[in-house]
Amino acid sequence: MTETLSLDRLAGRVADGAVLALPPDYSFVPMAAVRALVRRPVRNLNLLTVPQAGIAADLLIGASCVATIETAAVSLGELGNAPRFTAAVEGGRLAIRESTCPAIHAALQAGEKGVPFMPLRGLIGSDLVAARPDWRVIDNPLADGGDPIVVLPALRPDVALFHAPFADEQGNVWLGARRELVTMAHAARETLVTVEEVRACDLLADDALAAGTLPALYVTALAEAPEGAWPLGLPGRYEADRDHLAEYARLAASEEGFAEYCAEHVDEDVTGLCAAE
Amino acid sequence: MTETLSLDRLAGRVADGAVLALPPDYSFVPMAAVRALVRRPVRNLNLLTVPQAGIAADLLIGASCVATIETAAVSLGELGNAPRFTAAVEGGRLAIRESTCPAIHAALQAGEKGVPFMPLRGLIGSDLVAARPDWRVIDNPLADGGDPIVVLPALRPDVALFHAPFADEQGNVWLGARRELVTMAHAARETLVTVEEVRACDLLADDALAAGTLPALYVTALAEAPEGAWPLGLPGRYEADRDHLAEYARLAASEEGFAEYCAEHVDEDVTGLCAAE
Amino acid sequence: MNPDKTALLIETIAGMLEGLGRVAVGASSPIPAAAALLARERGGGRPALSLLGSQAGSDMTDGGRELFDRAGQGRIDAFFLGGVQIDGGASINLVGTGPHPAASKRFPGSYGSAYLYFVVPRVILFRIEHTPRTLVRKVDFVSAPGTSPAGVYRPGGPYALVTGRCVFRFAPEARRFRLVSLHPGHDLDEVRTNTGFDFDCNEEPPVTPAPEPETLALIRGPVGEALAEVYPRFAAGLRDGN
Amino acid sequence: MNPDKTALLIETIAGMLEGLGRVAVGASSPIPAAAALLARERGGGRPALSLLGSQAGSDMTDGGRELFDRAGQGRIDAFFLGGVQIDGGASINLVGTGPHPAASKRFPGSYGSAYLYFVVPRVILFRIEHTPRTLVRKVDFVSAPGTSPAGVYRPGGPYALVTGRCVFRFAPEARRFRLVSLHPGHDLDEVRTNTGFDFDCNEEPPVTPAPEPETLALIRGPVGEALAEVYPRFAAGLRDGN
Repeated sequence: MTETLSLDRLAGRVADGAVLALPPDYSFVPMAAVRALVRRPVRNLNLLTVPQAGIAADLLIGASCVATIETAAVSLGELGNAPRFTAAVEGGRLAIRESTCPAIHAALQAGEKGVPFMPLRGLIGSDLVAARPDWRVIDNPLADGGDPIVVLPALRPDVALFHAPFADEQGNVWLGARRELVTMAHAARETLVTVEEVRACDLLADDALAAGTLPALYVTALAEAPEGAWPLGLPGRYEADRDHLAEYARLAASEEGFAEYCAEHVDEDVTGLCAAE
Repeated sequence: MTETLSLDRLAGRVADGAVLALPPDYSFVPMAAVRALVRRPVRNLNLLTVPQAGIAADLLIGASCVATIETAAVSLGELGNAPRFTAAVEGGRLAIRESTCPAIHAALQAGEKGVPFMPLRGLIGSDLVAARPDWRVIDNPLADGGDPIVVLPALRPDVALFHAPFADEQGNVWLGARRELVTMAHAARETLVTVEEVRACDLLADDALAAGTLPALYVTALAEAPEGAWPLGLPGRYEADRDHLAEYARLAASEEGFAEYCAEHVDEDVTGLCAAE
Repeated sequence: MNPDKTALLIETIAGMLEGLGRVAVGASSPIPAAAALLARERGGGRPALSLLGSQAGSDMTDGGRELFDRAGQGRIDAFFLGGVQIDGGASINLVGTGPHPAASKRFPGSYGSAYLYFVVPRVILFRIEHTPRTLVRKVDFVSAPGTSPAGVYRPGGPYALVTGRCVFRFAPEARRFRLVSLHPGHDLDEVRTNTGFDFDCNEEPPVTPAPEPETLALIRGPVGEALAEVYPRFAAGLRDGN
Repeated sequence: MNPDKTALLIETIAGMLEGLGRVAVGASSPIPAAAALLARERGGGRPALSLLGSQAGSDMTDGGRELFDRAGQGRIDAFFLGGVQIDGGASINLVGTGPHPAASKRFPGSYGSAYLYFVVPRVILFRIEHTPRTLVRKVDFVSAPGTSPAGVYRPGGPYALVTGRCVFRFAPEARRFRLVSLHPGHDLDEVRTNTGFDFDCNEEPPVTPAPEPETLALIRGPVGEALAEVYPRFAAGLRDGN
């Protein structure tokens, strides 16, 4: 059964040292929950970005919550490189498992299907292959030799965490066409979701909504977090707060600035939700 | 660009000898198009049932349209075995590529991803493996030996054919949660779709509908075919015509009865749509 | 089948599902579906169910592969399989009798058995017809084997075989069935005569317990109601007690 | 960048997309996106486009993997890649400079390049900064190699490299770039000085043709309008001609 928790309790469900899967900036990013993780603070996370990440990963890295990251890219997009990620890698303080977008998607599909690996074209000759001893180049077993192909081990994150527009009271979560989150949840051992609101309805009973619904089976726990993607946008609901993101980029350029940013925007629960429990 | 054709023209797009993928009876079965294929008549089809089939496959087999079938099962469900399929296999007139539901899904996902194969657990020790020389048992390349696993070659059907509740004028097709059809269309070289109706809207512009929409990119051609799943039902729209299906089961038990059924229900286009072109 | 026998089978299977987290039931399986609904009714919502072929009972939104993916993820604790033939090693045949591929008698095909039998921890075999034709020494075609050699990935496999005459449990170490109870009105000689394979058993096997009145009330009430969407005629029979 | 140069680059890239069926453009790529829109405008709807990061311009409904799956299916004819470093063999580096993993300068990461570069037939490399720092003899980290040994599945690869100074085409047999035109105001010596790798070229390379007035009108009109959803500031600049 899906539990409904306060935001801070939800964040409490992410164990120190967990493999934590997070969505990309164009998807449904759980920023309120990420701030709650920083406040806690969670430690030694092994982040998996699906397939890339932005401010969410940068914030966790800057706050010393992250031990390793598996990613195709971390960036603030038009606002430039992710400053805390960049500093941590350049300073040798963050172990990075280099990947590429389709490899992360394919490895999660392997996790979703319960198979130990997934083949993927491309990759051969990239230094990624050398950087990933867990990837193997094999001979395509269905060819007559001479057709090398990479196989990727399945990914099964301990926790998938994302934000969604709404859920119903049974714990079914509406994700629309954001199916990378569906795969993430299928592959993960536990899935924690923040939502703008819980609605009194049955998402699976409506043909149109069911098509974009993650069934409650996969949802370990839910928390309400209005504007939970802020300062990122929630496509179709609200726009990104570009001024705030620019302020983050400016402040996070230095360690002191990052501390200042956290003091102002992270250390206090601006949503007030944990107090409401 | 997606073309809009008459039903018979759409059926004309399925070449003799094509590998034709069809949905299972619980999904969106293109019965009107199947009757049009029998009328044509198409010949030497290599059917791929995704993953099983019922009356659609039985009709094509009974009408001598099918050379081979790759399937996890063909059955009329509560109405018993599929009589023309059964007779054709027992009479040695139909070459059968035995499969199992998840193998067909996984091999289509390989086709969808452009990888040459997909691994799948289970299967080992089943006579399916012996019956499928194109499947291989390999040692899991990520284990240290002693972990046998089957790899299945990718499936890329020449044509995927199904029926859907509606499409928009751009050729986007709404499939709801029937995602086996999405994978089928992604994996297929061409996709032909009949719909209850074409609506003047943009399915991709609506968040809720987009989640269940197959983009026009994958849709080679469309035809309107109201009640195009009859005598099967279209979930959420109309129920199966159980009396008619029972009549089919009764008549198709013999070759003569099958001919009688076709004369009455297939040989004439009961929808009248081809005349309307 | 008489209503007492139907209720007995539902009760027997429901007992095997107690305490599980999630049970899936394939299409065209009214008795297993009723048993799963009964178990859920008694368990206060547990096990959760996925009923294939049901709109209201299905919570799948990722297409036909989702059941198999869930099973691969370890999210399905029990499933049901039948068999044109079932043998003493719990291998099942859903394809046909006689030499393959030119079967002397063809059946629909293996469905998902060749996979689910390996990955679902508790697979319950269910076949009402209990004759030497259905329960054979060795199946003509192995849709899915009952056991696998060491080294083959197999978290799942056969748990029990429920027929119209008796209940067998499968002993994976011995790779044999053991008769655990005879349905009321059936005896061991009759079962031996009608079973094509050897099996273990006590000299005086107990009788399969008949359902209590409270259970019958549940079957006629909420179970029948929930079943009506997918199996209207079967559910009507349950509720009328016939 | 001055508006003439922007329009020149848009025109140059658009010319490479003519006649193709479908072009995809990654996020944060306003000039390639404008070029793709221009090509579509001239081609009467062809090539079809998928603009990542755009709601209106994206027709993906299968999540983040769909772009890659489409490319694997052969449904994407052209794509754009950049590079912190690009070398003379068309290998690209999006990861960082200096020894890996303790990069002296870290960049975001390889994104989808290590895959798309292999399967998209016409990959256009685009990097405005044309200096010995960006165009190097050999990249420090190969995010994606420019060419592959025989036997490696590779229906795709580099087609051209467009910079702020010139246009190179890639010759797969020679595994080298060939300079095909110099942008107005740039000369060969300057390009040689600013390019860290050897390349082929004629003695007097032609000048990259500037867009015709009709093209400029399209860029300021429908192209700018379509671009405004994803790149509002860039589109405003286009429409004002600055």
